[in-house]
Amino acid sequence: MSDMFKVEIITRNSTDLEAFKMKMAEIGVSGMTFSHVQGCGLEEGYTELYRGVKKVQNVFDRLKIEIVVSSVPVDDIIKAASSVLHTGKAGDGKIFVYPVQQTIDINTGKQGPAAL
Amino acid sequence: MSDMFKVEIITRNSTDLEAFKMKMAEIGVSGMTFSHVQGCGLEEGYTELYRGVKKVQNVFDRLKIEIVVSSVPVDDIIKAASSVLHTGKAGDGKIFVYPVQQTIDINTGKQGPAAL
Amino acid sequence: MSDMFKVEIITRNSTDLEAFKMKMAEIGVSGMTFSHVQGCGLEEGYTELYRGVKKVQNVFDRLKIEIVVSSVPVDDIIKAASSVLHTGKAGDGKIFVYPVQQTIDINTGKQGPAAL
Amino acid sequence: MDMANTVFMFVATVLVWLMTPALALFYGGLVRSKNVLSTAMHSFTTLAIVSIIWIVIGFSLAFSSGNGIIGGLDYFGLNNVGFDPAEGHTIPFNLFMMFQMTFAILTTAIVSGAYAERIRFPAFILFTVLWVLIVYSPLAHWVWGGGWIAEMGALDFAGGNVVHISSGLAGLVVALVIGKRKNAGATAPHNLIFTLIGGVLLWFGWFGFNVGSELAFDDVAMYAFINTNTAAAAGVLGWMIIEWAVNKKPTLLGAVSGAIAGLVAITPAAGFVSPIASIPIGFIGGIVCFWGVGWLKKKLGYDDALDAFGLHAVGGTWGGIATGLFASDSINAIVTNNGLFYGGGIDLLWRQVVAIVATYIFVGVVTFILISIVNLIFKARATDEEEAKGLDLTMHGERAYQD
Amino acid sequence: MDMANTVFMFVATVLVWLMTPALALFYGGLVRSKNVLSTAMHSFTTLAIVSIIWIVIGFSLAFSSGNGIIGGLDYFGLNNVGFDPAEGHTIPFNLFMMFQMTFAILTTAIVSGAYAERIRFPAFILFTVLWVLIVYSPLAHWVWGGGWIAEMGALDFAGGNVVHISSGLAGLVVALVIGKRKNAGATAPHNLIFTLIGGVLLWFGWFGFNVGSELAFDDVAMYAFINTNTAAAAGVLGWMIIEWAVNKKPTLLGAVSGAIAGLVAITPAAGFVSPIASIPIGFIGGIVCFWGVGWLKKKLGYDDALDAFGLHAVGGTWGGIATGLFASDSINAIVTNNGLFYGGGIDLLWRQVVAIVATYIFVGVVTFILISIVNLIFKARATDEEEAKGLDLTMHGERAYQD
Amino acid sequence: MDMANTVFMFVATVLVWLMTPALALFYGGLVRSKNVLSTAMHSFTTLAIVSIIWIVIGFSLAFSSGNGIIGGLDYFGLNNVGFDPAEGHTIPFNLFMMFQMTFAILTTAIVSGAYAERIRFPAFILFTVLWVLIVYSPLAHWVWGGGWIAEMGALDFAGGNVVHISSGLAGLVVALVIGKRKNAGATAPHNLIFTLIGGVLLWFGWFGFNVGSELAFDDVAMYAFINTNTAAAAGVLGWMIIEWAVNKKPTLLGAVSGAIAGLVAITPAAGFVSPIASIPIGFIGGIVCFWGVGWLKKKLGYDDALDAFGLHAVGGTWGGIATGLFASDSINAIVTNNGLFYGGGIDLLWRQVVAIVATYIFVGVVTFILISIVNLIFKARATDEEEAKGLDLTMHGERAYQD
Ligand SMILES: Nc1ncnc2c1ncn2[C@@H]1O[C@H](COP(=O)(O)OP(=O)(O)O)[C@@H](O)[C@H]1O
Ligand SMILES: Nc1ncnc2c1ncn2[C@@H]1O[C@H](COP(=O)(O)OP(=O)(O)O)[C@@H](O)[C@H]1O
Ligand SMILES: Nc1ncnc2c1ncn2[C@@H]1O[C@H](COP(=O)(O)OP(=O)(O)O)[C@@H](O)[C@H]1O
Repeated sequence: MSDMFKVEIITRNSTDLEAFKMKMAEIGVSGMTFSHVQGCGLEEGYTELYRGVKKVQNVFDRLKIEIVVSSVPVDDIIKAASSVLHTGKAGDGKIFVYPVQQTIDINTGKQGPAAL
Repeated sequence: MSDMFKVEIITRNSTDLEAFKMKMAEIGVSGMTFSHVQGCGLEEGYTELYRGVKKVQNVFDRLKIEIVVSSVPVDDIIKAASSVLHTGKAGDGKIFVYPVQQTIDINTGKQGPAAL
Repeated sequence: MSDMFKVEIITRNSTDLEAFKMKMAEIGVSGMTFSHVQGCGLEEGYTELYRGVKKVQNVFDRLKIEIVVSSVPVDDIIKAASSVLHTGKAGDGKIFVYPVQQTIDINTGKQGPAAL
Repeated sequence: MDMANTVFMFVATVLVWLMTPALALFYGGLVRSKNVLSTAMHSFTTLAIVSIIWIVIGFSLAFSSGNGIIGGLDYFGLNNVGFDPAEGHTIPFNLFMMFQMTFAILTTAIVSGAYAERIRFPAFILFTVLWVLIVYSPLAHWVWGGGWIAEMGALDFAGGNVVHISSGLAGLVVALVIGKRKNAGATAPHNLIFTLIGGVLLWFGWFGFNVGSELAFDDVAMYAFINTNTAAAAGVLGWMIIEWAVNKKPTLLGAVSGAIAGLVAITPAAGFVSPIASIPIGFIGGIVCFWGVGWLKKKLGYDDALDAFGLHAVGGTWGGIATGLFASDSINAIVTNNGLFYGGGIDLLWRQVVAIVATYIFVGVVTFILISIVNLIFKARATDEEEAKGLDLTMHGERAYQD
Repeated sequence: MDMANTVFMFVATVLVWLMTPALALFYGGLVRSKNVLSTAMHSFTTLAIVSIIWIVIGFSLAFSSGNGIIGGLDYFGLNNVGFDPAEGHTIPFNLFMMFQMTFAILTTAIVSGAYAERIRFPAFILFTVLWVLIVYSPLAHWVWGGGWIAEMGALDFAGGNVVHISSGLAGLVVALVIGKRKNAGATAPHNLIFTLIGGVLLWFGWFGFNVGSELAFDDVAMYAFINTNTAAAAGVLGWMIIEWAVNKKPTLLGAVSGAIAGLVAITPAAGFVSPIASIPIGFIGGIVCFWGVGWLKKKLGYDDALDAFGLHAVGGTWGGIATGLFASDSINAIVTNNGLFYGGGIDLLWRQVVAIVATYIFVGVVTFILISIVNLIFKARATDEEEAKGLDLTMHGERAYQD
Repeated sequence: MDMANTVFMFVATVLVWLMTPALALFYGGLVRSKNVLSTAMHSFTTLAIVSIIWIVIGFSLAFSSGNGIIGGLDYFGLNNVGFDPAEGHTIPFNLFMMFQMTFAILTTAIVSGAYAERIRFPAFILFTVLWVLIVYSPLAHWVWGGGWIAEMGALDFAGGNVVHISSGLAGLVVALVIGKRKNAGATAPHNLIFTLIGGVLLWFGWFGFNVGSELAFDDVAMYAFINTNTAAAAGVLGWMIIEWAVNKKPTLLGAVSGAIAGLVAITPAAGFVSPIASIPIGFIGGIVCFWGVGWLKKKLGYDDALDAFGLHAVGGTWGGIATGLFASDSINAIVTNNGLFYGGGIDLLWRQVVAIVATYIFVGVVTFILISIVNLIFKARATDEEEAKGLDLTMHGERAYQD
């Protein structure tokens, strides 16, 4: 049970999802979850103007990808993800890895790594 | 402190939220957080067509439910949630459990399990 | 690696983001992620009416803020966040702290605390 | 032929034409986002289908002489429908045909509000084709085509019976037959701004609907114009005030619904009553429809999703009665028997009630038969899964909103 | 009576009618999503309220003879307002009444842009009722009802003073009295497409507004038609170019605002100037309004939320002055004294300035008194919590958008 | 001068005017949300730019006598363009000028659908200015200004060649020159309700477009009115049925596209064919355009983003041919040579084909030269980063939707 992890990737929201999913499927990832988030980090902001009202935007639309894995080594995912997402410009994003205690598949009732 | 957990449920977004909340209230859960996410897993995709442009959809709208608990045994939640959400079809979703280090209630300043 | 944490704050969505970011910048937080979530907790619900159809709303729009840190002590963040977000009314929100296993910066490839 | 009247009727026709797309928006905003395309499709497809049916045969069934019950085939395929005015008209006969087409389209589209969010598309199409031919055309014949209601002396200026009672009641019947939506009590409009756009375009188009029903721009048309706007405004106030009193908050949806209620109420009366009379007609229209969509619907427990019955049949019924109360020969010389409040006794009121009851019975019975037949051919009701996923995806393979 | 003119004025009237719903969208798109219903309600409710007030008493106060300051009660409840044309008119008098109604509605609705996102609904209603009676009706009387501004010989073709300066300034006064929104400097329009829809429908309706102000379709009406479109187009270009130069990017909001600026600027001049003259009028209109909503507003520090002042009062003032510069008797024989650039000296210009100044003083003072009174009866300003949660939920118990 | 016709043409003109804003919505809904403002800007700015160009010089180039290829400068700055009707007309000449202006605007705006989501704004502006002067004005001259196509005896009632083929083909050429969008195959409309609103307003405005092209309200105008609505309805059914058969689901986008297809197809034929003939014209219009946007586009591999070619050029070509098949002198005495199906042999059909081919060649070649020149002056294609971030932010510094 201690060998399950959540890999959380926060990256550009213009990422080509299809390519990303393909890459993940290659290394055996079966499921993942996406959410639209907003982030601020190192990428520089810009200004929007609405009838003279300046709105400084340093919060960007980002894509969050969550993948819980056990059998697939976390490092493989990191490597694969980095290779797809790396552009070398500010805004490429971050990967965070968290420990996962337990996993259950609601449909089958399976628990632990088997549920993934 | 080591006895707090986050139970994260990713399920159909057509879930009857009222029923779910009721069930949780029964077993003593006082708060929870919902978000709209998208996921891909085992459920099969389908095709949308816009003026001849095929858009294969294998990413589905999902509901993510997060519940941080300590006193309520995690197993109770899992059982309760499974009972409400199980339909026996692909797409029922997954439950992930994470360890939580600390909890603070901003309003009262209470910490740890007492903050829940 | 064991000294990285994610601080997750769930608070009112009318929070003044600029003020919050300023405060965080002061104590050295370099990046953070926001998402729009919905939550139910202690704050009381209200009723909406659409042509006689009652819709009881006890789920509120909330803002989730996620900050992964290592060098900045988690307590500083909690203190700073509480000071900005505290109003003393139900709905101020909660802070949850999670352990983080690993962090990678996709752009530079840096790992661990250095990636933050 | 009067060319100024002709140009006026062209304007009136395109204004009424716009009401059906407006309805697509009005209804579309009221459903959940997963059903907005399906709901809009109901109005939009009705526009296409009835446009064709009308020139092929519908107009003939409604307006060629035939007998007291239904017209004949004299105008089949627009045969004998030319530029020369009909007797007593001052506008081209084929323009009259187009004006009437827009009524047929709109009426048929209104029905679809009742069964939104749960009907299957093939059943919808078949029902629409049958209903416009077998319910609408005869009814139009009775009132406007020289049929028995016209003979009887009941008054219906712009279609309280033909358009509003008939569509609202038909909606209710279909809603009863195909049953409630799952979760009907927990739905909320997904985009009230679309509903607002639709609502104001309906009001806008109603100027063509009511004023154009005079078929000429004369003093009666001007009364109809003033009354239409006044009753709509009074309907807004009526609904808003009662809602404020009962529910503690005046809503935008209520205000827009009140406008529609006022407009429905004035429809049969528009060219027969004074502007001052149109204030209570609209105001009470707002109140009775508030009662119709709130109390009555809850009490009887049917799921008329977008309140076709609560707005159109309830408001149209009140409007028909109000005509029997407020009609006055000082407004329109066609009124041979003043309304109750204008010294004419209950004579007119009585005829109004007979016309209304006849419409209820005819439309109720025939619509029930039609939807039952449709239900045998295509299953009308969406499956649970289709309903849960939404009709946009399951019937049309599209989603309305994306990044 | 001229029937072609009558049909034309019916069209013009419904076009102007549409401008108030258009304003609901134009304004609604510009606020945050939590206030869109509240903002739309301001325009929509004004439509309902003023429609009733106008036929009961407003029209009488503005247009019955009375004295130089205010009309009398001859037309109370539409008494004496029939189908027969007024002296010098070729259209039904009650159609003229309806046409004028749409102006009263629109003007009153424009005001609401200034205090959006923070006014309480009951205060809004009371203010609206008072303002249309005590500010708008007298002002309309002065200019169009035979009052002193008309007497003095100032020119205002379609309502630069009556409609735009008066509403813009009134908005500014109310905005000053009820104070700034929290966070006023960090808001952004929640849906610019709604603003676009509203903006183009305003432009569309303005064809009725300006062209219809001739009350007949003649050569002056044609000038008004061409000038209206030309000035709007020039306003788009003016705003876009200055914005591009100053802010480095031309925005859609700027382009739409420029159209409105050009339209406001041409309003008082539409039937008095040549199409070629309408290019600089519109173009400069775009530029001065860009300056009004950008520089002036920031400098003076008021929170005119949706720029009622910056667009309508600033643009209207420029338009009034421009009329004194460009008016020419070769366009309209009514011009007895050409504008400065057409060899008429500063005579006309001077009268224009007097009319404008008088409007500023009258509207400024009376509006200040009215809103102060309203504020005593109902607290006008929303509480901090109401403002934070949004007026849609707290005033109307609804949300505009859901799943 | 006929005042009823004049009022009618004012109505027609404002209806056609509305089509360009409608196009902004129709197109705006079809792109991704990050490009909606940019896409709407294309139509909206075209409205402003062409409005000014037209009164300064465009109208003169198209309609003053000149030679068979292009007009002269007689009408420069609206010189000699007054209220008096032109020979053979019954409406003011400057109203005719305004009516034609709306055509020039719309045609130029349609082009922009092809290169949406990837053109840089300065290049767009320069291209628009050049195109309306160098492609549209001469072409309008050929067909309506007394040029060689009119001489030759080809029929084009409301602008199949001038408006639809020319804009659609120009779009294709520009799309080919600036290349495909990244990810073109994975885009989906971000808001189909905006597309629906735009689509129905296009249909609505088309009543002004086709009926107004008669320049008077007579029996031919009535045919055009009936045919316009009928063909649109038939187009809906045609597209829906073929789509249902081929793709298994009938979509709302398909239904709306079918309406446009039917309308494009009937445009050149509207005043020459019978209502019954307009059914196959519209129905087949729906089918060929379905084929155009589905099969043809995929086959040839160009990225005509919003199907300017697939709808307007394909539909317009079919409409031109259909005119050669169905035109009949029993509908319009102007038809000297009946269509193939009405006993006139292939004579008319042949002329139709010549006119179409000439239009293709002229528009194709000149547009190619123009966009190539523009590309030398300003880079037309957005950079990869601009495209990825979206044109709204990178060209206009705004976002359409916020909280
Ligand atoms: N310390 C952090 N905690 C939480 N989220 C973060 C943190 N740092 C960055 N992020 C998220 O990652 C996104 C990408 O970070 P950014 O600094 O812009 O990219 P990069 O570092 O690759 O240039 C940010 O927009 C933010 O959402
Ligand atoms: N390994 C995973 N990591 C993260 N999220 C996952 C993972 N597997 C599944 N999910 C999420 O759970 C949702 C439901 O999974 P799915 O496989 O469709 O359901 P089921 O397995 O019950 O049929 C997915 O749409 C996805 O959002
Ligand atoms: N046990 C919990 N698990 C997950 N989220 C929670 C939990 N308790 C509260 N929340 C989230 O925090 C938000 C604020 O909680 P609430 O009880 O309303 O505030 P407070 O306790 O400060 O009055 C809730 O809306 C919910 O989203």
